Order: sequence, then C-alpha cells, then structure tokens
Amino acid sequence: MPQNYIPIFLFMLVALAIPVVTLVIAKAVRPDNPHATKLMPYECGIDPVDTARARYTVRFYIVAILFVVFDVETIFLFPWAVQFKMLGWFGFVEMMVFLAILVVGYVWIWKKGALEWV
Amino acid sequence: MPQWLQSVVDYVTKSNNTPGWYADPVASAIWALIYIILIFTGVSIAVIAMNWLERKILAHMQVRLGPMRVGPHGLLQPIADALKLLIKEDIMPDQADKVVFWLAPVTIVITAFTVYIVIPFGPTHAVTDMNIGLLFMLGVSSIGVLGIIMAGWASNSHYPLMGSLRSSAQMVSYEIAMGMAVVSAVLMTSFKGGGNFFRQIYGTGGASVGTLSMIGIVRAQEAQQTWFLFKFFPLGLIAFFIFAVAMVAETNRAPFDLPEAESELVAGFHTEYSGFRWSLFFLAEYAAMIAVSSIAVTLWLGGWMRPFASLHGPNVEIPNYWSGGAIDLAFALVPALTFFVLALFAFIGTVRMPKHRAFRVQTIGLAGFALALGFIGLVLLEPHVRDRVQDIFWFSLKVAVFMYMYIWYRGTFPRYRFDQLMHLGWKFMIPTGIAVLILTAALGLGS
Amino acid sequence: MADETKRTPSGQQSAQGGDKPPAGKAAIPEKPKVGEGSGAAHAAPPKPPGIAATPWEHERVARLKRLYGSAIKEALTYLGQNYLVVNKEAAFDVLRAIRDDENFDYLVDVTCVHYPDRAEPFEIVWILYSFPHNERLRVKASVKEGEKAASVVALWPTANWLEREAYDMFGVEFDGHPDMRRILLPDGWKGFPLRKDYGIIQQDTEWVKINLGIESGQ
Amino acid sequence: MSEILKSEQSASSVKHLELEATPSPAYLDSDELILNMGPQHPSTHGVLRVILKLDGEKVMGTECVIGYLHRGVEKIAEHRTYAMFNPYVDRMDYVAAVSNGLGYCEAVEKLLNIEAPPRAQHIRVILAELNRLASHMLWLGTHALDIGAITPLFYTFRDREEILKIFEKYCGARLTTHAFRIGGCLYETYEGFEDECRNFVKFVRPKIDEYETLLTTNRIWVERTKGVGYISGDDCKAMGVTGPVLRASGVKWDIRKAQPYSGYQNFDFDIPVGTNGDTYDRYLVRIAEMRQSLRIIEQAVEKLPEGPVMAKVPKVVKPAVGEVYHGIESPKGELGYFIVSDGSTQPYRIRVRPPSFVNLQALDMMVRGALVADVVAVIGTIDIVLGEVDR
Repeated sequence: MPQNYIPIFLFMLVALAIPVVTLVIAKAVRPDNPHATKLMPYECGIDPVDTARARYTVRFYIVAILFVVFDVETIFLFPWAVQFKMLGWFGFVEMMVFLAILVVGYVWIWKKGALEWV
Repeated sequence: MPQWLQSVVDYVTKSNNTPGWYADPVASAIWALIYIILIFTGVSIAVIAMNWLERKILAHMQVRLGPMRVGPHGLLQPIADALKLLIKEDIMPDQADKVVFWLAPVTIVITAFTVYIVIPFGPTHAVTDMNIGLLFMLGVSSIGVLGIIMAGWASNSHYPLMGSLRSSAQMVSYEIAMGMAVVSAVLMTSFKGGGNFFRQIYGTGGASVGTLSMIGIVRAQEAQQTWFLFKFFPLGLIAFFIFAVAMVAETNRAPFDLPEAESELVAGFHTEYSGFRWSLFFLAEYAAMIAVSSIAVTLWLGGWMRPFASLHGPNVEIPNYWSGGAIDLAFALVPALTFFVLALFAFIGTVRMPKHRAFRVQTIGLAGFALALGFIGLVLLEPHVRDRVQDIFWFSLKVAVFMYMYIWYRGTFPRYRFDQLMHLGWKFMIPTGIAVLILTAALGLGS
Repeated sequence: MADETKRTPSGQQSAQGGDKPPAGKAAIPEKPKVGEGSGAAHAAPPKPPGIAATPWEHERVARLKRLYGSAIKEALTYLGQNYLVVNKEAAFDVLRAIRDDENFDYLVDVTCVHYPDRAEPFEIVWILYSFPHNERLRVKASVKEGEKAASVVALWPTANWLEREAYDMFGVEFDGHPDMRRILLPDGWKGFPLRKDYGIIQQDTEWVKINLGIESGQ
Repeated sequence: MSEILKSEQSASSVKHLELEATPSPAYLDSDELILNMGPQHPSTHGVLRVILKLDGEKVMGTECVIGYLHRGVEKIAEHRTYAMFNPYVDRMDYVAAVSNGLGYCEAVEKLLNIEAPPRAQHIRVILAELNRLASHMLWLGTHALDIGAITPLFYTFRDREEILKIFEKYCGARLTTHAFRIGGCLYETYEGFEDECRNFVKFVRPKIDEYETLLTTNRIWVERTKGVGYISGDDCKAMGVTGPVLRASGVKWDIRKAQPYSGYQNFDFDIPVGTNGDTYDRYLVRIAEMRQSLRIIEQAVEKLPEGPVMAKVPKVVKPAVGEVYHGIESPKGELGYFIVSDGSTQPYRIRVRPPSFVNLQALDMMVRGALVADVVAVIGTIDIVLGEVDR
C-alpha cells in the first residue's frame, strides 16, 4: 500500500515547519545583546578549566556497542513474531535457538562485567 | 463525481469503521492532511493543557496553589510562558557548533511529532495505517537520541555533554527492554481470535498472522475480546509494566530524569539552550510523553476501545435518538457527562471567585471556560458527533491516566542514580523482557 | 577610620606596660591584671573567687611535665577551663603526647590570636577534646612574625583547613602542612585581615581592580 | 603507632587535588574531566564550589573552594562591643540563628562568670530546640530535593513556617532572630506561648511521620542513600566531624549530654545513634533527633519556671582579661566560640568554630570513588550552610 506512505512525507514536512517557523519568528521578535560573558559555556560561573570535547569514559561506548548488538537482534524478532503462527513449531524452535545464543552472549557480558557501571 | 471525492464524502457520511478510504491516493492525502492539522493542533493543545495540569496537580500534591495569576486559576499561564519564551533572548555559546546546535532541537521536535503518524486515535482517526507502524515508531524514537547527543555535543560545555551521554546511554538501554515488550505484544496479535479477521482485511490467507500495524493491533484486541494487558495473565501485565517503565526512561522523566537531573547536572543536555530553542525541547518532551503513552495504550490497553467493549447489553430503541445495546448506550453518554462534570467544576470555581472588581475579568473568563466545556458536552450528545468522536474520547482518557501517572511519579519519587538506572535496565528489564517473550511464544503455540 | 585600623587593645597595652613581658612568657601577663581589671571596670557582674587563672594541678600535667619538662611553660585553669602554654619547638611533641597518651582524640579547633606588642605576636591555640575523658583542653604556643608553627595535620587531619584558615587570616605558616594556601580569601590576596594592623575596611585594592574590574568592593 | 599511621593516611587523602589529569591505564584510556560544581549550581546549597575530577561519572577527587560568602565576621567582632556583635552571629548559620545566639551569649556569660536565670534558660532551650527542628526540616527538604524528591521540600517548609511564626511572635524576627541577650533573654514570653508550643508539638509529630512515609521505605530513596558517603566513627573523630554525621557513624556524643549547658541536664531525651555511617543513617538520625527535640520542648514547656528572664548585667559588659571556649550542640554539630577578652568593652578576638566548615572538610573522604550524583547527596547530608562555612 504505497499510498499509505504519502502522509509520512506530508507529516514530516509540517513537523519540520513548526520548529523552523517558530525559530524564525522568535529571531524576528527577540532582543539580541551578545556579551562575551553571556556567550561563555556554562560552568557554574567559573571559566571552564579544560575543553568539553575530550575523550569521555569508555563505559558509554560499551553501552553503545551492546545496544547495537541487542537492538539488531530485536529487529530479527519482529518478522518472526508476525509470522509466528504460520511458522509454528519450527519457527518457535528456531527462534529459541537464536534467543539462546543471545542469552549466552548476555550472560557472558554480564560475567565479563560490561554491565557494571563503576 | 471523481472517485477520490466520492471516498471523501463516504468517509464523512458513513461511520462503518472501514479503512477503505486508504484505497485512493488522493483521498488518502487529503485526509492525511486534515489529520495532520488536527493532530498538530490537538497535540499543541494537549501540551499546553499538560503543562498547566502538571503545574497544578504537582502544586496541589505539594500543598501549594501553582499558577493563579494569569487567567482564572492560571489557565492562561502556559500561553503567557510561551509568549515570554518567544521574546526572550536566545544565547548561543560562541564555542558551540552553530549548525548542530541549531539542528538539535529541530531534530528532537520532528522525531517527537513524527511518532504520531502511526497512532490510531480511533479506527478511522489516524494519519495513515502503515503495515510496519510499530517498527516505524521504534525507528523514529531512536532518532530522538541523536538530537539529544547533538545538543550535548554542540554546546561544547561539560554539563550538557554529561547530560547527553547519560541520556543516550539511558535511552538506548531501555529501548532494548522496550523492544522485547513490544515484540511480545506483536506475538499476541497472531493468536486465537485474530486469524480470520486479518485474513479478511489483508488477505494473507492460510494461517493467521500477526501484524505490526497499529490499527491492526487494536483490531486484534477487539477480535480477541481482551486488552493485551490481560492476555495470558500475568504475562501481558509484565510486558506492559516493562514498557511503562521503559517509556518513562525514554522520555527522561522522573524518576529517570537523569539527563536533565537538575540537582546534579543543572539542566543536563539543554543547559546551554535558552529562549525559544529551549522551549522546543520542552515541547518535544511533552509531545513525546503523550506519544509513548499513546503507544502503550494502543498496544496493551485496547487503544480506542471503551471498557467492556465486548458487552453490548439488551437492545433498546429510543426514537429520534439512538438505538443499540443498553451498555453501548450508557458508555456513549460518558464523554458528554465528563465534559458536563468539568463544566460543573469550572462553574463552582466561578461561583467561588472573590466578589471584587479586581477579579471581574477572571470570573468572566472562568465562566466562559465553563460555558465552553458545557457546550462541548452538549455537542457530544449529538448522535453523529458522538459516534465519530467517542473513540477519540476513550483513547484520550487512557492517555490522560498515563499523563497523571507521569505527574504522580514526579511528585513522589526521588531520582535514580545513573548506575542504578543502568542496573535496572540491563539486569532486570532485559532478562524479564526476554523471559516474557519466550513464555508468550510458548503459550501462544497452544492457543 | 584610621584610628580604628590601628587599634591595639588599650587594656592589653597597660597591662603589658607595667609587666614588660619576657619573650617566652607571652601569655602570662594577663594573669596578674585580672583581679584589678574586672574590679575597676564595673562592679555589676558578681566576682566569684574563680575569676583569676590558677595553676592547674592534675596528674595529666605532671605526666606531661615529666616528659617535656620546661617545654610546658604554664598549666593554668581559668573559669574551669584548662590550658597549657608550651614552647613552640616542643608543641608538636606535646600535642602528640596529649593525643596518644592522654587520649585527646578530637581537635576541636586551631586558631590564632594576634598580640602585636609582644615579642612573639602570634599565639596559636589548639582546642582539644577527649572523648574518653569528656574533657576539654587548650594548648597555646607563640610564634614570631615569619616563623612557622608546627602543623598537626599528621595528628588530626581536621587541622588541614583550620590551619589554612589561620594562615589565611594571620599569615602564620604551619610547618609540615600538605597544602599551605589561602582558603577563604582569594589566592592572590595581599594582607592578612585578622591581624590587628589590618583595618576593618581595608582591602587589596589592586586585586579588586584586576579581578573584579571595580574600584572598591564596598 | 598504628594510630599515627592511620591518621597520616587519612591526612594524605585530604591533600590538595592536582588539577593536571593523571595518565590512566591504557586499556581504558579516557581523559579525566575537570568539572566545576558551583558556585552557581542548584545543589551546592549556596556558593560552595567543588572542583570534581571525574572519570566518566566516577569521582576521582574533589577540592572545595570556599570563601565566596566571607564577610569577616571575626574581624567585625573585634570592632563591636559584646552586645553589638550578638546580631552578627545570627548571620552565620542563618537557618539556625537561635543556636548561634545561644552559643554566643553563653560563651560571653561564661567569660563574665554569670548564668542566665532558670526561666531564661528554659526559654532558650525551647527556642533552640524549635530551631533545631526548623534547621532539620530545611535540611530534609533540600536534601530530598537534591536526591530528586521535590515534594518533601514543601511539606517541611509548611511545617517550618509554624516554628518561624512562634519566633516571630516571640521576638519579631523569623530568621535572624537575635532572641537572646547576654545574661538571659530580652523578652518575656508572650501570652499563650506555652500553648502554642504544646500545639506545635502535637501538630508536628504526625508530620514527621508523614515525611517518613514519603522517604524512609521509599525504594529509590533507600537505594540512593544506603552506603553512600560512608564515613567511620574514627574518621569522624579524626576529621573533627560532629553533630548528626558523627552520631550516624555510631559515636554517641552530643554536647547537650556530654557537657550540658543551659540546663539541658534537666531534660530527659535520648541521643539517636546510627550504625552504618552512611547517608541513610544520617537521615534517620536527624529524623529521630527531630522527635527528641519535640520531647525536650514538651518537658521545657511543662517545667517552665517563674522568675526573671534576665540576669543583672550592665548595658555594656566588660569582661575581665581572659579567654574562654564554649561549645554547644548546634543542629549541624559542635558550634564553639573562643573569646579572648582584654578587659575592654570590645572582644579582643572572637573565634567561631563552625561545624559546617569542619564537617565540609570530610566531603572529599566521603565521595572519593562515588558517582557525581552521590556528591550532591553527600553535600546535602553533611548539612552545610555556606554562611557559616565562610563566615
């Protein structure tokens, strides 16, 4: 049903228009008095000691990688869930094997300490 | 009469709950446009109302009054705030990445609203019915994370950076659990009772299949005569619970409001944002809250279905009015009654206004508000209107319950710490999600 | 304001004028003055016999005196509060003995009093408390301008900030302190405000000009 | 010997934090982040600035920068008479002004070797305990707010209002009360003072239960506070930490019991003691202290003796040459005044031993290795008032 996708583009156009139009209106009506101190990054009233673009702790990247792994696996579950009845026992067993692999990986990362934050 | 016009006319005159109007591209586009406008107005009003309600309800939980000055009982406060934010100076830090800084709120607003495309407010009240509605929703809401990271990174400041990293870690973690819960709901659509119905509509033939279409999911609940919340009790309930927790985390609300944890990170990822750009974040946050609540309602609470939708009661005939099941009739009166009660409250408020010159305008305003509510109630009594709108009413009522919960959480819970939040997400929600999924599948095989 | 900034206690001066205190006995001259001072000033408050500082006789003092002998110059009681006056060189050892042997395990405060007319104008006061004995004790030692007092951070970590504050306000440095910096005033500030020769509205105008961009903070 | 070693170790832990990032092991090579928390920050309780050295969310070290509110109270004291300095002490710990005034008046009375009349002492105890309640309520509200629970703040402020009303009726001021004078109290109690105190006790007892319903068994609250900001009793003593923080670490020490002043020996009350020395125990100890304060108020109101409220003291006091130290149990811990008199009408030197200042020093010890969110919780749990830290 390709015609069901037409509204998406219409909708996103309107959604794009809202922030853009309001920001433009706001730009027209708001005052603009920049000052060196105003334009400084916020650091509780103190000049920042170092840059905020430094390398951040690796924990967050681990979370990102784990997310990619798990979320992609979740995507595989959707078509299976839709066709679940049709696939019957075969599909169930197949998916259980798949999930078992997933769970083994999950247990492994747990044991490895990747889920520990500190 | 061209075919697309015919279908438009059909849509207005018939309320037979068929999605047939999707068949014609032009009609589809026109109706989509109308719904787009309706949704944007509706969501904007809902955000404004939510803003006012949150402040009022929270205030009453905290033994204070909340906004009282702008308009009767502060009713116009959100509008005053919006105007104030519009004419406020907007500061962009000079070390910020200008383009990304500008793009971030725009991205977040677009994603927050785009989710509404797939939300069915009633069997025919939707922008479109996509066969991959759920996937679309999950995909779009993932882009929201991107907007937050953009905001944090572009600000080039410590607090926003930490806020955005926290936020992204939090959102992606809970998205997995959310996905597991959603898959179990999708599984449920293919079970007993749903089969024939889908064969009719989508013509897949053979065995019964599930669906990712949001309308289809509610239809499945209709056909199975149960909300998925109660399916395979307590499996549906657990899946719903996972989703309900994850959706609070996804929208960065208390007790999971770590990205903008005021007492630690000042304002988190939007610390550097000011003026209208800042208010766009809030618009997006409230829009997202309503959107995810709508999804929860669609997936587990029967969407637009009224409570006890399978009971109709004995047939009654009321001349010139309506005929049908007695229970249907009783429930059909609820929307109008609700508005009458609201009007009554507003009216009592009007009567209790201080009798003083200074309050005259406010009193008149509140009386006008009461009249407007009463008028809406009257309109809702009209059979044609009532029939077309009561779906939306039930849907909104369910969403409103979620909104109230959001406020309630905020009023009662302290904030989780980051490691505790990740612990909850990864070590409790995800295993539970997988377990529920497996159990649902196993039980589903037998049904 | 000029007279105020230069104020030194008149009572103190008169007391010391008659006493011509020797260098090491900075704290003692107060003692003989007590009786006549209070009597002459006003008669209203009752004048019980305990108002003058009397020698503090206790086995604790005897023990410490046995160990450190002349380093403990005085052991007195005033209004029921005991204090020791010790040699600045021996202060650390005496304090350690007080902590370890006498069980004064809680350092309440470290502070300083400025007597500009004395030969050793800065009197460091350690206020101690013993949890096991439920007893308070003060130890005092005087140092000259520019001399370093003994730091007790190694004995009681709490002395860290307290000594920094004493340094910040009086300019008395503590020997062996891990981090001798100003604490309440900004790092570049000139002058030590609690010294008697520092005026009450005095400020480091240069610092104010450079860092705040204003003429005066007052 | 081991004692020295131990205290030397803890001394090194409060060492000045180096701002240069130290190289970390290569496999987790991330840059250390220097983050300024404060002075313009919602939860540093004023103008405290804490420089955090972070590895991700983990705190590797802290350094407190204080003095933003330094007003030179001790310098001012040297230029005022004893009576004139009295209102200044209210401005130090402005949420417990009555306690400050009590400590100061008692210290000067000690220096004068006089005592306030029994009725004045009872009134002082009542007001000081009311103030302890007010201080703890404000602490509870803001502490809960730091941890993210916004509602208790309003409840505690609602109830604190009743205390401030009593203050206002008694002496005309609500916050910086200046209720006491050297030698007693300036004012006789007003009509119905006793009844109002009794009613207040009756009113506030269930309210304390109400705070507890919101927090004590709240899962998130417990998770956020249990085991957070641990400090042992020995460390407390070494760091000079006093007050509820010390008691939560299991040391049963309260100056009201250990060295009673202002007639506290006449009242029957307990010292609540914690066992774990964490944020949760400090919360429980303060809640229990609020209940004990109510007990003291009840007894003091019942026993309120007749008689004068002011001792015979000249308008301008002139203590003899000498010096005294007097410490009282303020809501935050030991509040001490060390007063040196040179025999004139003005104090030669007044040293205030501020509990907040000394307790704040233990912050670094308590948050090392914790997360950013814990820093906020611990700053809240120490219960500092920057007016007192900086003086």
